[in-house]
Amino acid sequence: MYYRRTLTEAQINRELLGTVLSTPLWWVVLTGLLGIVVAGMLSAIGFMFNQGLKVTGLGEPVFWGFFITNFIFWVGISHAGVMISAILRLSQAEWRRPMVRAAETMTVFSLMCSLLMPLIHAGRPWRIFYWVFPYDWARGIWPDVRSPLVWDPTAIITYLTSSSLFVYTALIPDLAVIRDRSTGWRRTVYGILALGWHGNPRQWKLQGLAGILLSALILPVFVSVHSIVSWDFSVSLVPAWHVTVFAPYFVIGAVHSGVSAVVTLMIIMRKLYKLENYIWEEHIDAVARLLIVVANTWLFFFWLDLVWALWLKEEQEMAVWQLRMFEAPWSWLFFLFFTLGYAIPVPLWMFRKVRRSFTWMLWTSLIVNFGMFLERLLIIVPSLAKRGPWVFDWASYRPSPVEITVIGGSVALVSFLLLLFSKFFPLIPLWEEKEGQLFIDEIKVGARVVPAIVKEH
Amino acid sequence: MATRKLLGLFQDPEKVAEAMSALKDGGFPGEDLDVYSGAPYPEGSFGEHDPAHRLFMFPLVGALVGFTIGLLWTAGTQISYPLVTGGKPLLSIPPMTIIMYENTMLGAIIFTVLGVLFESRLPKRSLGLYDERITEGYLGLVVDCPAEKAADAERILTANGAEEVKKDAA
Amino acid sequence: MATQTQTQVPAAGEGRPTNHKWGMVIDLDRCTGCQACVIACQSENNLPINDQERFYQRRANQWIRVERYWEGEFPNVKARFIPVMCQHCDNAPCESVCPVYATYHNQDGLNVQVYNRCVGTRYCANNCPYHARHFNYGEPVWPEDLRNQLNPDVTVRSRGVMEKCSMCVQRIRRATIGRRDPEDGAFDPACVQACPTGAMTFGDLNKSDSNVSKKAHDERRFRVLEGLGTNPSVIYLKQVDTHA
Amino acid sequence: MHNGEHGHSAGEYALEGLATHADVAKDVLSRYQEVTPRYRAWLMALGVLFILGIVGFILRLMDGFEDGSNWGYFVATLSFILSTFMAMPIISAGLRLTKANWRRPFTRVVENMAITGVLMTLMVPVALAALPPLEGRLNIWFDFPLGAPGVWDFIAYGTLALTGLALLWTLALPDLAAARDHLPASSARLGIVRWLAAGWEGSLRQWRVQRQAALVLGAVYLLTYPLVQTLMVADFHLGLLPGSKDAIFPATQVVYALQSGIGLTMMTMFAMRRMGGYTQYFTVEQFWALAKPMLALAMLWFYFWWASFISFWYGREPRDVATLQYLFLGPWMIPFFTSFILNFLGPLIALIWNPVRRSIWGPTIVGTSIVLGALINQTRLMVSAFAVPDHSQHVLNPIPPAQWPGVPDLLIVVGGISGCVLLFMLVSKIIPPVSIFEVAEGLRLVKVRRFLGRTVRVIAKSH
Repeated sequence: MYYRRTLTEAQINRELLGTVLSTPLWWVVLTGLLGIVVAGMLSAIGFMFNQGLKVTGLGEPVFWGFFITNFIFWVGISHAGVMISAILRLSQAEWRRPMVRAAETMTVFSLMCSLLMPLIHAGRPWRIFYWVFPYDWARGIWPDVRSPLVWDPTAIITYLTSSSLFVYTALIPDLAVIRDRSTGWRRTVYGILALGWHGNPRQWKLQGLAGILLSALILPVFVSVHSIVSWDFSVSLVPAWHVTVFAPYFVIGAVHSGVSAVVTLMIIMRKLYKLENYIWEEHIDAVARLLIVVANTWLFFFWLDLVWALWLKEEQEMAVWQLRMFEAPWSWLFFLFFTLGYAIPVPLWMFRKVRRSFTWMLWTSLIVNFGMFLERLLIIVPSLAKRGPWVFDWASYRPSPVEITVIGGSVALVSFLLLLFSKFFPLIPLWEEKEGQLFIDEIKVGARVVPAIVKEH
Repeated sequence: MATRKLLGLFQDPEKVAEAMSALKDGGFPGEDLDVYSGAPYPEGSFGEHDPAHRLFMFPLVGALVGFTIGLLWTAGTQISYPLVTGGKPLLSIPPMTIIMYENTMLGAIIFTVLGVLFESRLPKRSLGLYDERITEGYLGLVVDCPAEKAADAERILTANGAEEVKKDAA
Repeated sequence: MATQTQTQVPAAGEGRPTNHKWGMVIDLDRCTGCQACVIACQSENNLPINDQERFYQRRANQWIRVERYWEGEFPNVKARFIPVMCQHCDNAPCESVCPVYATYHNQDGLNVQVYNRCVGTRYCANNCPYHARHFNYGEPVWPEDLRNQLNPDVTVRSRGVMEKCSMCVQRIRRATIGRRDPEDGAFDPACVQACPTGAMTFGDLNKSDSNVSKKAHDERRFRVLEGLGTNPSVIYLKQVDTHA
Repeated sequence: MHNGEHGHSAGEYALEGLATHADVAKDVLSRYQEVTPRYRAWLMALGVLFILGIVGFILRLMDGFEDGSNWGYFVATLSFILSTFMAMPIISAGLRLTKANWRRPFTRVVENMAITGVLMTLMVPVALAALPPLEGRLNIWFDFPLGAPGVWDFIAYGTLALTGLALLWTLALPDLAAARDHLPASSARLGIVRWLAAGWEGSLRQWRVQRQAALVLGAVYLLTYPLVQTLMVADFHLGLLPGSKDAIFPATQVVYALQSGIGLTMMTMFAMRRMGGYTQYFTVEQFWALAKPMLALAMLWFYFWWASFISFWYGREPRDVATLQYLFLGPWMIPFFTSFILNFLGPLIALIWNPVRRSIWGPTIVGTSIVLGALINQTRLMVSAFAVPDHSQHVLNPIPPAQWPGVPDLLIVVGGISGCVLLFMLVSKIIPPVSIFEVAEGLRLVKVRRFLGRTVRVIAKSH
């Protein structure tokens, strides 16, 4: 049955504000440990700033490696937030309620993390702000809007601003709840953040409209962001990058990895924050069904990419796919990518038992993201490292310890930021849950009672 | 004329709706009544009047602003210092389209959020007459009335099941 | 295949008071692969020493390199050489991807690199089909005794900056200073100057009577990766070897 | 929190005056049995047009297959029908998988279009005969054995058509049985209806199998359709354009198809309201709900086109430039921009307004514009490919001129589409055009109740 538990508002407040109103020991330990990893990542970045990019494994012709892979990976993860919350809000799916905020917050933090990557990967990162912000008014020279690398920050900053505002707007009613439950300076701070929210019909009506309107406006942004990232590749002349299918292929791949990441996050959250009353098998089951559709659409686009790479029978394009699929180490990375990203999880999700098991879903969603990281790596590096017409730089790429530290650290960074967020704000929207409780109903069909929900006329 | 504010606290939404109609019958105009709740109830649940708003104008204006900024930025920077890159035209429209699109959407979204705040009449400097139990499941029915009718309002609220009636300092 | 791309590039000189289009013709039938051009370029343009370690790291910096390839079947194999540098394409794929105008097309038809603007995204290098661009992964260093041989006319690039063949733009600047119109052959880039077999010719492709223009219309002419439509300014001459 | 059951008196939701299964069955079957003079007149008119189409087809046959460019318009019609009409079952299957309740009144309408699949499969060999040989040109077959492309294309289209028919039949069984039980003994249709109903009696086991089969067949159809579309555009469009490398295009074609499929659904619902009197079934709710995906698809139309455009424009390899010149900016510019306005700009500007979406005329007009645009667009794509004189080039050079239709071409276009409409109308008299059991199921799952002094709908979550 769908909504089997009925919760009072007081109980929802108590259970969902657990980490906000008190500080459990596990939170301190976990945040501390992750903080150490993040500090390690920051020192690796500092070391790289000090020494230059020679401490990476990059060379010629592979000018882009783990950092850009990681950039695309985190932009991809960030697509889940909007995918889940906007699409499900617009289609008024009830099962969205416990996941919207966590997903949106993950969007914000993974976008921040992804934005960090191209900044640190640049040769002279201290001058990079010239890029994003128009510079040098004296000589009248500004960033070249013809460059995809100007489209990128424009899109990402738009997306970051929009999703932060989206999170904040939906957070206001919950901030009021915390304001009413806290004392002293916290009360003052939350009071300021809550903007004097009362919860009268006007405010609630606009809160509802904001959800719909912002979802509708963010959706086209969400599609554009990863498309623009993909155009970094598809507008170039590099064989196997200059492919028209990249935009939707990247977007659907991003959704695949992002929604999987949401599943991982939900399951870990459920365990850590004891949210058994809010996150149920039904929710994970519904996301898994969505994932089956997404994964198969992704497969279609992957197949199109592959077939049209061979379509013209061009030597260079063939060389890239030869490298990707048949030459070590890329061949076994390719094998890993496809088994982990598609071949293992998707058939497993066909089984209701798997979809409804938190353990199974945790591991399958984790390996999807491992596979999808490899997918991005396989898109970027072999295309550059192929055996092209120039024999003098037939060379490959091996990441250096600095790069590996940064990649590992980026996972810690996002988790760290999410943990910090959860200390100050609830990860599950209280008011959405309370609203959901209002709409629980049942219908009798013959001898059976079917769970139902109330919909506005 | 001095006005007073009363806040009746309820637990049952049906009772709020009843109190609301009783108040209206008792000569308290609908626009002086308000309900505070901890969760969104379907519109009109308490028989309150439908709040008018112009939220849909905001994204349109924002989109226009964003589009204009994008157009000026992209066209202006290309024209004002003409450097040829890659044999592309000096005023390259397809790349401009992409940036203008992003700016349009950014403008629309920022203005929507501003619109939501404005139409919600937020931010408010002080909470005024309020009760913390409202965010814990209670419903607050607020009456704004002339001072002399305050007692009347309190009677109606209590008669219809208000567990407590708070009054602002007169 | 003809290059019939819709070039929207203003013809060199349009809107500017010059009408040069610098270009080069390389006669591959004369090239012996001696690498003199490589050494000349290295010393003219302040390139760091490419030692074994830099080659192992795949970070060797050669503005011009001599590619070697084989023609024919064993035992009738012939070693062939082709010097490759920046092709100064009219539709240069590297230029438009740079977010900061660090590389653009100047009025003389050259693809120029502005070190001060470069932030090191390395996108241009990825997008160069000729692999002519090189990145300073670390700060360049010279042995103590070579410090004083640096060319004062050429910037020493710091780390984090992209660089590539400039067709010895310092020599072009010196020759055309004050809008002078240098005579054909009055100056040459270092590589051309150093070529012992005279395989390389430099000059103004806009002047029909220049040496380079005449050679550019040789029937042996071809341009590298012409199918990409990049429209390079470097023209190669090569007799098709029917015996190979 | 609610005031309890109100029983059947308030239990009906969208269907005015039709509260129970029996009401729906009676209403649908009475419309189904009736054959009006107006219906006959339409059949006659469409039949004449269809015969004219056959005349056009025979004229083309007499010219033979040597000159492939003669067959461009025939293939365009084929492609239009294959994409539009055969995308319709996807709409029904997709909405069934997402459990959208508003789908119920019109799923049968769109499933009945699956019948065109058989007609189209018969026409595929003709189109294949007009294809130039595979040698020396681009193709998707990579020396694949056993008679590629002909045999394999035919198998692919056949599979899709049969899956569509199986889906249609599975979902029609209960209603065929209802028709069997209620048609008068004198009816000429009774024989075929009885045969098709195959002794369905509605046991629990039959219902369970039927439900499962519908889901599985729907999923298979969903998975097959993009692949068949890929073959279609690879063989008849991309493979004929020298130097074309547009990996996104098969997906674009699926977007085109879904969009015009929804457009056609709007048109059909409107026509059936007007002429068949099905006003209770196709209400504003159906138009409103379906207008949202229509808006999304209009935006996707642009998005998919733009993804190719920006890669071509920016990459500027000679073959990119030639493709751009030929299909978008050169000889085929007018059809392209017409379709751009009819399929993207117009629908976008109209459908972002909720009052337009929430009406019957709004989505219908937009749907008509989309179907018209899709016809023009498919014509542009297929005719342009067949008009290339030399398919073995590496780059399209020089760019060939546009090719305008001759009289036989026009006859084929009009006749082909008329034939499909004719077929649909005939099928609607064999299989009831509204799914009785689905609508009745919806009536059971949706109740109207009082909630805090207001009327709300309570919707059950079915499994």
